[in-house]
Amino acid sequence: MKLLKYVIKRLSWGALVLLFVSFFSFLIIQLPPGDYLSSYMARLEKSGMSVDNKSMVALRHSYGLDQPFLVQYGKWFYRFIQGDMGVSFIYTEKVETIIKERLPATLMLSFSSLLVIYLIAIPVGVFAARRQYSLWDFLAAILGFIGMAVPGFLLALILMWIAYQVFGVSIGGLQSPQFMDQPMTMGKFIDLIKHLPVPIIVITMSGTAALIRTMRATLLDELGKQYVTTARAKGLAENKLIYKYPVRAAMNPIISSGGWLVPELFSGETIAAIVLGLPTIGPILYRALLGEDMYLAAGCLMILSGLTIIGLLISDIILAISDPRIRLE
Amino acid sequence: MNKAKKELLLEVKDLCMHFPVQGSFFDKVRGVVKAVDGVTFNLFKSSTFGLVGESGCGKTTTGRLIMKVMKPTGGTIIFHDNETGIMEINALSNKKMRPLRRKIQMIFQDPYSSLDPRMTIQQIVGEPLRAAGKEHMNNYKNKIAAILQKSGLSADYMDRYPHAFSGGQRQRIGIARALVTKPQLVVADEPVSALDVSVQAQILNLLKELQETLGLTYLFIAHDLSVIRYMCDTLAVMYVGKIVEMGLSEDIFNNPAHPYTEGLLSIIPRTDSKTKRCKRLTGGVADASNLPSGCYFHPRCQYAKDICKIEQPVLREIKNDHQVACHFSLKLQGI
Amino acid sequence: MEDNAVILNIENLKIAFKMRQGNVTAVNDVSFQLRKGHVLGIVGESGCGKSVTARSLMRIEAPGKLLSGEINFQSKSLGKVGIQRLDPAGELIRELRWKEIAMVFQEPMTSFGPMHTFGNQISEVLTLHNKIGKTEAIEMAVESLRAVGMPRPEKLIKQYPHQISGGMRQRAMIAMALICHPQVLIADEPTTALDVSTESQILDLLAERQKTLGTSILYISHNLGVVANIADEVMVMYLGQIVEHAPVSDLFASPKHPYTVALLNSIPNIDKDYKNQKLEVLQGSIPDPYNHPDGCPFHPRCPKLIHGLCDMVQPRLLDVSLNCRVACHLYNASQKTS
Amino acid sequence: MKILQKIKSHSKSKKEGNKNYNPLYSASQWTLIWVKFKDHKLALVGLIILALFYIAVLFAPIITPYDPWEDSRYIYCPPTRIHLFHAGKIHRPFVYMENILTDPETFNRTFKTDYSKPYPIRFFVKGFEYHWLGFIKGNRHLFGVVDEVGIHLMGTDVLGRDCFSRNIRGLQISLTVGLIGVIITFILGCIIGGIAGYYGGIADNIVQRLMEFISSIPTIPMWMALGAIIPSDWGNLKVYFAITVILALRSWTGLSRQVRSKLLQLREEEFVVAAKVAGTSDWKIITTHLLPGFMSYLIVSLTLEIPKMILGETTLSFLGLGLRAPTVSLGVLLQDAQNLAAISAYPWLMISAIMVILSVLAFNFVGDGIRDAADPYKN
Repeated sequence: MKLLKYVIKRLSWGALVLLFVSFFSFLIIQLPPGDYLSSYMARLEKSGMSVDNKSMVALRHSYGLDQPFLVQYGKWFYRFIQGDMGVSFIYTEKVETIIKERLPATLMLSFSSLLVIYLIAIPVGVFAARRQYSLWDFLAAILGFIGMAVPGFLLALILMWIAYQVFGVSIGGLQSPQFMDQPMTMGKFIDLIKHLPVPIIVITMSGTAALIRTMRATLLDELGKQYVTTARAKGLAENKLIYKYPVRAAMNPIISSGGWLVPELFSGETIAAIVLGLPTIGPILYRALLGEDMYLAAGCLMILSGLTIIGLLISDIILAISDPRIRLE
Repeated sequence: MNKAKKELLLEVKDLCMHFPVQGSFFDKVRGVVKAVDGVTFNLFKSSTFGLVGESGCGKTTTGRLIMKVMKPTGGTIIFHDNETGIMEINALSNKKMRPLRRKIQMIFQDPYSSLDPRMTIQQIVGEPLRAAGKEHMNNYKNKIAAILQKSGLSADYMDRYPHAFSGGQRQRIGIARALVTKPQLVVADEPVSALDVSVQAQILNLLKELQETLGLTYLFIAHDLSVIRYMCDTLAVMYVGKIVEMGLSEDIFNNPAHPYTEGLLSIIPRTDSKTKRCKRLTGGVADASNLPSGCYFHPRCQYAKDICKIEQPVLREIKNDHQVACHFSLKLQGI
Repeated sequence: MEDNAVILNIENLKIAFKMRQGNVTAVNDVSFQLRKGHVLGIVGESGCGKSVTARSLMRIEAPGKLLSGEINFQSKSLGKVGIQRLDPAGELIRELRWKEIAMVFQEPMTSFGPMHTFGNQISEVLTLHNKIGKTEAIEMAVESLRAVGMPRPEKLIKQYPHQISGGMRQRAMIAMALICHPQVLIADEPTTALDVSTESQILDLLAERQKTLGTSILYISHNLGVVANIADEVMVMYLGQIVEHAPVSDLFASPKHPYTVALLNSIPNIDKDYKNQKLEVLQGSIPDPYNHPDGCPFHPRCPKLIHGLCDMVQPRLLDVSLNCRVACHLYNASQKTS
Repeated sequence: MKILQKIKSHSKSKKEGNKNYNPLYSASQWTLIWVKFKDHKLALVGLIILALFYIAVLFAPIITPYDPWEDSRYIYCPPTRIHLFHAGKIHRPFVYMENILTDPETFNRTFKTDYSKPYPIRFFVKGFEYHWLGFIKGNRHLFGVVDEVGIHLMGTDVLGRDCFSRNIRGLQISLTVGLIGVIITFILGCIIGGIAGYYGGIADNIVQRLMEFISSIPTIPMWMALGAIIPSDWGNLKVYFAITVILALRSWTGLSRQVRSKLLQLREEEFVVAAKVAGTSDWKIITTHLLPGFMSYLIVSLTLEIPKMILGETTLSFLGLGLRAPTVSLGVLLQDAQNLAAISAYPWLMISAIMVILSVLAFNFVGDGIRDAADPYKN
C-alpha cells in the first residue's frame, strides 16, 4: 500500500537524522576544554582533597577518556545501538537504567500535554474565528499573546509562589513524599492526578497560545472559500456546515503544525521539570550538562531527539491519512 | 500588411519542450509531458501570426520559449535582424542576447500580476530601457512619457503605483513597457482574456493602431477564436503540443481543413441566434501524461478511421500555404 | 401551476455594501419577473451587480445588506413567501435553499468541499431535504450523475473533487443542483472558467435538463454569445441597474439602449472578415463604485448623451413594446410623442 | 495622519487637484503599510513601549541613579515610596530616610521610616562615573538624592544593590541580545532561504533536510547543550556573543522557511518573468523585485523572532547556562528569584520578570500589527 512505502521511507530518514543527532550531541559534549575527570578534580582540589596523578590516569583509562575522539564516538555508538549507553559519572549508574526509570513520566507528561493543547486550542480557535472582531476574539488574542510572552520557568515560579502564598503547600514534583516508591495504588494514582495540573499548564501555555492563533488564521482563510457558500446554499445549518467543511479542511494545517509543536513540547517539559522538580529526563540532562557528565548528557539528548523524531513521524503519518489529497497522490 | 514583399523575421523549426514528471524524492522520473512537440512556423515582418488552442495545447509555452524564458529540449528559433544579422536565439550567450532583448518584447495576460506593485509606473515602463543600457535622465523620461501617451495614458501618471489603476489601464501600462525600446517582435500572451468586453475592444484596437504606426510584428496567443480572427493575418491551431492546422486566416475560417478546427468553429456560441450551435465536438482535451495512440484527436473525431488510431498524421500543405495534419483533410474539403 | 406563471417577482430591490471608505450600492432599484420553465439571462460587465442580485434570492449575498424591495417567491411547500423578510440564518430560508432554489457557481475548482467524497456531498442534500435514508440517497446520487452524462458514476461517488477535471466537476455540480428538482436554478457564470469544447457540452446539458425537468433558470454571464444561445429573455445591467430587458431575438436583433448597442458592436464577430475595419469601441471605463455619476449612470460614456437631461435625471425602466423595457431618455421622449 | 498631509501638499503643488485624485495613488509600499499599521491599536501601544525601553537602553548609565554593581548596607530594602505631602503640606516630590533596625536575638533586619525630614529628589545629580557609549565620560544622573538617604525605586537585592539600576542594565543586555541575534538570523535566513527559494532543485532539498535535522532536536535541550560548551573562563563579552550565536542557530530555520516559501510564490508572479524578458540580470531581479516583495514579511518574522530570543536568553541565564553573574541580564537577575522563600519575602525581585513579559508582549504586538499591514496590495 502506498502509505506503507511512505512510512518506511520516513522511518529510514528518521534513523539517518538520529545518527546525525548522535554525532552532534557527542561532539557537543567533547568541546569544552577539560572533561568530567578534570572538572571533578577541580572540585576535589577546591574542597582540599588532592588526588595523585597516577590514579587519575588509571581512572581516565577505565572510562576510556584517553582514546581519540572518533574512537570514543565509535565505541559509544556501537554500544549505544545494543542499548548500552555507557555509565554516568554523577550517578555512577548505567545511563540506560536512569533513563528507563524516568522515561514513563516524560512520555506521560508530553503525551497528555499534546492532548491538552489540541483539546483547548481547536475549540477556542474555532470560536475566535467565528466571532471575528468580537469581544471574545479580542480576549482570545490577548490570552494568546500573554501565553506566548510568559516564559515557561516564570509561569512555573508564579504558580508555585501563588500555591505557596495562598495554600501554603509546595506543589513541586509529581508525587507527594509518602507515595514515593510505593507500588501503584489507587491513592498514589489520585495523588499523581492532583499533581498534574501545574506542570501541564506550564508546558502547554505557549503551545496552546500559538496553536489558537494558527487555528484561527487557517479557519478564517477557509471560511472565505467558495465551497462554504455552496454548503450554505444547500440549506445546511450554520453550525453543522462550519464543523463539517471549513473546520475539517482547516484540520490539516493544524495536524501538520505538530512539526513545530512536538519539539516545543519537549523543550517546555525540560524547563518545567527543572523548575518544578519533575521526575523526567529534563533535569538529568541539566545536571549532566552542568557537571559535564558526557555519556549521560549524550544519552539524554539522543532520547529526547529520538522522541521528537517519532513525534514528527506520527504527525506526518496522521496528516497523510487525514488529507485525501496527500493520501491518494 | 501588404503581402507583396514578405520579409522573414522569425523562423521556428520543430520546437520541442518536454517536462519530466518528477516522482517523489526517491524514485526517478516517472514520465514525460510533451508540452510543445515539434512546432514549426515562420513570422513575417509587420504581420500578426496567431497561435490558438484550448488550455494545455502548449501555446503559452511556445511564446515563452521564443522569449527565451526557458531552454527548449529541441528545435531552433532563428531571429532575422537587419542590424545584427541572423541569429539562433538559444545559441547566444547572455551577453550576446542583451542587444536582442530590446528587439523582442512581451505583453502578459493578467494585468494584476504582470506589474510589480511596489514600483512606480515610470520604473515599470522604464525597466527595459534600464536593462538595455545607460540612458540620460530626461531622455529616459521623455521616452517613457511618449510611449505612455501612445498607449492612451497621460504622462503625469508616471509617479503613481499600479494599485491606482483599473484592469484596462494596467494592460496599457504593460503594452507601453513592451514598446518603449521600439521592438520589432512582440509576443502577446492572451493580452485581453482577463478584461471586460468593452475594455477588450479598446485594447485590441490599440494593438492594431500601434502595429500600423510602429510597423510591429505580433505573435498573438489566445483561446478565443473570434479575437484571433479579428487580429491575425495568418494563424496556427494547436492541439496537445502539436500544430494541427496552419494558414491564412480567411482560408482557415471559411473552409477549415482539420476536424478539430471545424468542430471548434461550429460550437462557438454566436449572438445572432440564426446559426444554432451544432454538436460536433464531444469529449475533453486529451490528458498530456497518457496520450492516445496515432493521431491524438482520433477519440473525439467523427471522421476517425483505423489508420488514425495507428499512424500519427504529419503537417503537409494541401493548398497555397494552407497546411493540415490529418489523413482525410482532402475529403473534408470536398476535393 | 400552469406554464409561464410568475414564480419569482422582484420589485425595487436595493442592496448596499458597507465598506471602509463608505457605502457602495451594488444593486440600485431592480425589478423583474421569472416565469415557470423560462430561462432569463442577466448580462453585464464586472461590478454591474448581476451576481449580487442572483445571490440575494437565496439570501447568501455575503457582506451585502438588503436595504429595501421585495422578493416574492411562489414556493411549492410554503405558498407565497416574501424572501426579503426571511432571516438569512433562519429555518425558513433553509427550507427553500436547494429544495426549491438551487445554484451552480463559477469556479469548478473550489465549489466542492476538498475533504469529502462526491457521494457524501451530493447525497447530503437528499437526506437533508427529502428526509430519505443514506443508502437510498447514494443510489439517487448515482442516477443523477448518470443523467448528466458522467462516465462510471458508481466509481465517482467514492472519489474526491481533486481527482477529476474542471469540466467533470461542473457536471457533478449541475447533477447536485438538480437532484431535488428545484423550481429555480441560478447559474452564476457556470462556464466562464471552462474551455470552449467543455463549455458547449455544459450548455447543451443545461438546455436538455431544463427541458426535461421544466426548471426555470436564471443564467448570469458576461459572455453575450452564451446568453444568446441559452436564454429566452435577456436583461442587460450596468452599475447596479437594469438598462434593457427584452426577449433574446429582439435584444440581439434590434438592441435599443446605447450600452447594449455598444456592447454588441465591441465583440469581434467570428463570421465577419474585418480586413482593416476596426471594432466600434465604447470609450472610458466603469466608474469608481464610490461616486456614482448622477442622472443616468451610463451618461459619461454614452455616445447619444443629451446634455441637461441624461446627466441630470435618472431614466426609469419603461415598457417600449411587448415585454421590452428600456431605461433611456431617448425612448421615454419618443414614447411620449408617439 | 501627517504622512497623508505631506503627500497631499506635495502632489497638489505638482498637479491641478482633479476631483478624484486620491493621495494614496502615489504612496509607496511603506506609506501604505504605515497607514494600515496605525489602525492596529495594540501595535501602537507596543511601539510606544518599545520606544521607551530602547530609549532607556540607550541612556542607561544616565537614567540609573546607582552603579548596578555597588553594594550598600540596605540589604533587601523594599522599594522607596515617593511622597508629595509632608505634614499636611504640598511638597516637591521627596523621600524619607529608612533606618535599619537589627533585632538583637534573631538578627533579622527590619526598616523603620523616619518621617521627620523630607529629602527632596533632585534632577541631574552627581553620581557614579560612567563612560556613556564607551567614550563620553560623565557623572550626571537624571534623578537622585544628595544626602546619604537612599532612593531605590525597585528596592534592593541580597547585596543591597539597587534593583532599578540593575533592571535597566539588564534590559540593555537582553534587548540587545535579541537585536544582534536577529541580525545573525536575518543573514543566515536570507542567504540559505534565498538559495533554496530562488534556485530550488537540489539546493532546496539539502536545505529542507538540514532544517528537518535542526528542528528534530528540542529547542531548550539544544540551547542548554550549546550553552554548556561555553568555557567558564571566557570574558563577559565573549559569552554574550556566544549566546546570541546559539540563539540564532535555532531561529534562522523559521526565517528561511518564510523566505523560501515567499520566494517560490513571488518567482511565479508574471512581473518577475516580465523583468527577465526585459533583460534585467538575475541579481537585479532579486534586489529590485524579489527583495522589496518579501521585505515586509521579513520584518514581520524578524519582529516575532526577537521576543523568542529574549525568552531564550532569559531561560538560559536563569538556568545558569547562559550569561553569568558579573553580566547583568534579566535572566541573571531572575536567578535570585529562584527560590520560593526569596520571592514570597521580597516580591519586588519579580519586577525583572514583568520587564521580560512587557518587552516580549510589545514585540509581539508590533509584529502582529506589521503582519496585518504586510501586504497592502492583498485586497
